[in-house]
Amino acid sequence: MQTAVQLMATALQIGAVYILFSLGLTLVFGVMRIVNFVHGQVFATAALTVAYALPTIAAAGLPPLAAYCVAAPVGVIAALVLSVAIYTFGFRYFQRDEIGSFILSIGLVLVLDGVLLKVFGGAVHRVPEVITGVVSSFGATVTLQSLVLCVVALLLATGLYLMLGHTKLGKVLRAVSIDHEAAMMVGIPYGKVAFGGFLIASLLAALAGVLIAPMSIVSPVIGTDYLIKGFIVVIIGGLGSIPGAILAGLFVATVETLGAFYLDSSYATIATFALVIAVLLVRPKGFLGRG
Amino acid sequence: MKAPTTLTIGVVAVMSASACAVDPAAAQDVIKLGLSVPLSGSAANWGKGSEFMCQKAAEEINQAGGIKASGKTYNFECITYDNKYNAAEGTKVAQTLINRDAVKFIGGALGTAPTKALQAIAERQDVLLFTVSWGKSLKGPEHPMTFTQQNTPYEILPPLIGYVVKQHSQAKTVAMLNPNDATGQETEPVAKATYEKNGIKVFASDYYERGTTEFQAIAARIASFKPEIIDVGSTPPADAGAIFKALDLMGWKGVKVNETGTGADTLKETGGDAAEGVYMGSGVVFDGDTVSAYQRKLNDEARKLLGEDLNTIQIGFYDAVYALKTAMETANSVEAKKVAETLPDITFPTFYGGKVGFFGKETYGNVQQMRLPILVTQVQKGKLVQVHRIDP
Amino acid sequence: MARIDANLIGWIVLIAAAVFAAVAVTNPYLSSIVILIAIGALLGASLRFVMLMGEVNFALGAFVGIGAYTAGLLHTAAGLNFALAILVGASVSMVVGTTFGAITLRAKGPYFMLIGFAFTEAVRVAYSKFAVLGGTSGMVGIFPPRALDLWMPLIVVLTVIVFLVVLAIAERSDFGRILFAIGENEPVARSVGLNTFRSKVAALAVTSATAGIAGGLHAFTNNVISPGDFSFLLPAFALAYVKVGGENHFFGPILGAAFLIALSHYALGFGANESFLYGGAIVLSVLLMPGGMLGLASRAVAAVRKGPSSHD
Amino acid sequence: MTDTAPRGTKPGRIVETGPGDAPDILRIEGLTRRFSGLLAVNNLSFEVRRGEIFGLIGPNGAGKSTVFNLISGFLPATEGRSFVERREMTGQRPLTVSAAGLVRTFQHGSYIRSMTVRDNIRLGTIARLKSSDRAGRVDEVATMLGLTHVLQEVAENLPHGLQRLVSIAIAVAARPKLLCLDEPLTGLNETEVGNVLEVLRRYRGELGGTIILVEHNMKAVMNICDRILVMHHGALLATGTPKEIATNPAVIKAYLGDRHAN
Repeated sequence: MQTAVQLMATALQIGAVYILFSLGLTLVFGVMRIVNFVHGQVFATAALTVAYALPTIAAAGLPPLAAYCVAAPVGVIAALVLSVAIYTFGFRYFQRDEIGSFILSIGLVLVLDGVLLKVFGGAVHRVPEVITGVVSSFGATVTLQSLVLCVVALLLATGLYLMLGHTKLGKVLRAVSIDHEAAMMVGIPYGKVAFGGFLIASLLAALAGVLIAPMSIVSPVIGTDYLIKGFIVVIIGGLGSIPGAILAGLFVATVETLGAFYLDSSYATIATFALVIAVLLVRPKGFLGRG
Repeated sequence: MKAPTTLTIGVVAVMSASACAVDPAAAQDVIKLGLSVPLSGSAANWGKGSEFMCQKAAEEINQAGGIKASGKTYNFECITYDNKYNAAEGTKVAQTLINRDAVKFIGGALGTAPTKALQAIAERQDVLLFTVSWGKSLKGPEHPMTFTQQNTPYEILPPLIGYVVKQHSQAKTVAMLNPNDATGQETEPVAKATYEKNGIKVFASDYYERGTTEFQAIAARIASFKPEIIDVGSTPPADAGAIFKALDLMGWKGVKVNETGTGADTLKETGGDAAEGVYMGSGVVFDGDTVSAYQRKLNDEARKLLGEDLNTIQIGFYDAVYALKTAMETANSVEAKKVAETLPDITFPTFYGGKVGFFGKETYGNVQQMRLPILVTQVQKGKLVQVHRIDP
Repeated sequence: MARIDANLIGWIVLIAAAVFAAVAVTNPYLSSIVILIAIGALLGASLRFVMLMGEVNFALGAFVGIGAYTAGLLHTAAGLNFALAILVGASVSMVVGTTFGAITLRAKGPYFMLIGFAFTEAVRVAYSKFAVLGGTSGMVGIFPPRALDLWMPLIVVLTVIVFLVVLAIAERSDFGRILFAIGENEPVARSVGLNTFRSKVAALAVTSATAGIAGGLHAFTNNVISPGDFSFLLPAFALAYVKVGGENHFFGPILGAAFLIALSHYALGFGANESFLYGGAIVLSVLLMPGGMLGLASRAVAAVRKGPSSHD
Repeated sequence: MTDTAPRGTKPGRIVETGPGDAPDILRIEGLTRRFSGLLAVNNLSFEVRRGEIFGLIGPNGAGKSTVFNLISGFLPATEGRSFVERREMTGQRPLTVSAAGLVRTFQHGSYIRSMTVRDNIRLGTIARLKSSDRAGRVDEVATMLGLTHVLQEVAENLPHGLQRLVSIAIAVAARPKLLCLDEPLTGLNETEVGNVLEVLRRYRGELGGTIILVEHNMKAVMNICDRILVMHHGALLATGTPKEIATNPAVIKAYLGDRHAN
């Protein structure tokens, strides 16, 4: 029982981050048909900025939480600046070009890996615990911090879901991702919408970054790790599908957690990859992918 | 019309490469020390620190009048390339160092795969090779030009585990975890054997992928065996900290060991209070009376550069330079083969203080291992404290 | 007609240059570069071959690795002679590639790319789980017969040229036409009774074989291989060769490989970050010269001639 | 390297298609296709006789292209059966249908833009002819369609009219028993239209080929077709000779106000 609850808690916690991360990937693909490998670097930029800024700010005498509240926006802004640059100088010219945009993003990933290493150094950065204390129930214990992460992540996910469902922007985004030509015919300014979608996606990555920073091991390579996981999630969920990303996020997290618990965890890694191929055998477009 | 373009550009490209193949800086009185270390990726900091330490030692020696051998005076120069921790890049670096820069002495190679790639070329061309890599297969009579500049599990683990077991005589069971990389795969069997030799029951021995950032499930698994000792082997300190923290959360209390743990800082950063009491085999204490003011000064410079304390890996690069100097002057020659023949018999001043030599006949069948002091350290009240030291 | 001639000249020049480089260059460092360029060219050409049908095959890394590890294992464990080892390695890679294609080519575009990406990474982790493959620290002692040491550059270059010719012939054959048609307008190909799915799988079979050859050559020229050699960076770099050289022409990846590999060695001298270099090359070429170097070249030539570009 | 034989599909069985058995090359029985509720094709039945040019017309959205997709196997029918030369093709893939002799073109750019005309036409021969005969067939088709002078040109550099001929040439090269052309005249000027019609006549005349023609250009259809089927809202509205159709009140009604009705 205790282990079961513990594992559930763990899966939920990992899943929360995967969901946040993958939502961005899937949104950008839905709207712009872009396979965005740079997502991981945007995420890493946010996390690294926080990890870098927070200790400095805290040194000024602020309590961790306050310092975090200052550092987090800085991280988000840094990430957004980066993604705006990426959009205006790159992806803008590669909308709906699945191969071209993919190639461009691979190039950008290689470049940014070098840049992040130069800027932040290779050392592991660690954000001091922002929220202290633990929560125990059913004999399972999680840090208050990771609980907050889960809650925020799930709130953001539902928020985005509702936004897409009910706001004007959301409807427009959906329209574009279903049939952009039709959307343009009825006078939706595609370019603006695409940019909006890209920004929202980057914002999600940035938020995931600043949320994960206090409880993970932040180094310039963190992006790649989450990127691979994130793509596994969106493939399984179906590129462009929001509910797909959410379900698959939890699914992959569960598989990983159970794998790590019942198997040697390095096999769990292989297992997740095998899972992708298996899923695509059954559903070449993922579980909730649009035909 | 495209074809000639192909040729011209192709030729131009190859030429540009050859242009830098001929190195004008190859003055006779400079001895180049080649370094093959990761300067990118997750191990970049180890590489940067190693380069720093090689240069430090070289500077000291050059300022102290250089190396006097065969009637000449030589200076050391460290040349570093990024081996990206894999064999393919390791080969590129090896080719560049040995066949382009005409390096005869490798001041240090970091990462088992690239080291093996380098060794394949170095041994064939009689280039002397120092490495911090642990692979037992790297040593032995068939590799007469290779020397290890750092303690490996074969040196560290028996005293470390012996000490831990003595301190906690009630502990009779252990669960082990190692990263699924070269160091992990080298450490695990040795540690397992040593524990069993000490009458400890090994419940489980797992591997995890480097780059993992979420350790709760892994911790839950090892905790589920309810061992009295948990040994995270060659897990990097940052990961180790996260694991101990998760274990602490699950209410596991017991003896914590991080065999190749190098410093308290990173461990504390990810582990918080859970880092308390962890035993380490590769830690170096830079406060307290065990170190000289000079060592502290070096470490402070390193901290500015790397954001963390020096560790035994990087210190190995410092010691290798002094070992080479001594051997060259003793052999009164700068010819790699002669120097390699002399190395086993010399003693040289080590960073850890005092003079040390080489050994390893019984373990490796050949004298190729620096006989360095073994430091058993423990995190006490958030500080790394040296609890046991065995000097050669 | 002019195009045919240009191609013929191209091949003659290419072969002459390659053989010259392999024979005349005696400095082991330079010949190691020649070897890397040759292997890189084969990788680029293999990646481009699948791009003919509009797919980017990121499983390339896995195929190269399987070729390399099979060859290495057969040589070190079973003592198989190196030519045979490489050929068997390529066959194994081909079998895996065909199976992989038959399974995954139901998916298209981004899905296919990402599956390939996942496959390459999964296989990379898998090597490290087998002690017989040397685990993470890599497999050592994959040496060609000492007698051949001096001849390796020539052997590699000639082998590569043979398989480049194979790829070129395949591309100019009806098979190549089908792939091209699939890439541009698959329904038309299907409407005239072509089994496009089978052609796609065949294309993957061909490239996994050539990739396997490249892997075997890599193993026997590096003498040591490690899982890290075959990460997703390998297809990413191959992609750089294709884009920088120019994907619209067979010689593109070859030129790209020569240029980038030489450049990266030059840069290594200044301790430059290689992935930064390759990344920058990809970004610049996709943004500024979509046709790659050959694209630029042929446009320049066309401008000079004031005639239509011979660039197909 | 390429596959000339259809894969994984057994040749459809021969069936006697009822009394008054006409020498029909294509026979459709109760063909129906629903798209999520919407009836695109509704219980359509007709047959096409060997050697005729059969017009399939109707206002936009009448379901003409859907019919093509159904009979050529690009789209599975919800209900109904189809036979090519009395071989059942119901539920077969394009591979099998085209092997049975039905080859169709597509409304927009039914050719490979960046390939030469020669390579385009050759594409059509690959599945049906052994490699030694392909080159010959290419020249044959090129001559018949008057494309010989542009064989070396890259398709996308050609004028509209020639591009349409290339689309047709690809299909013709495959030696079809039944050639299904989807709006081959749209966007062509008078001379080009005349040119294409000329080619179609010759194709039917010299090779006794059979053609189904989906077309909006009424003038052309009336002038070249032997029989015409009019679709409206997915269902059969009328069928008969051009004369009969032209005077059919239902047809006129259906076309009233439709901008293509002239």
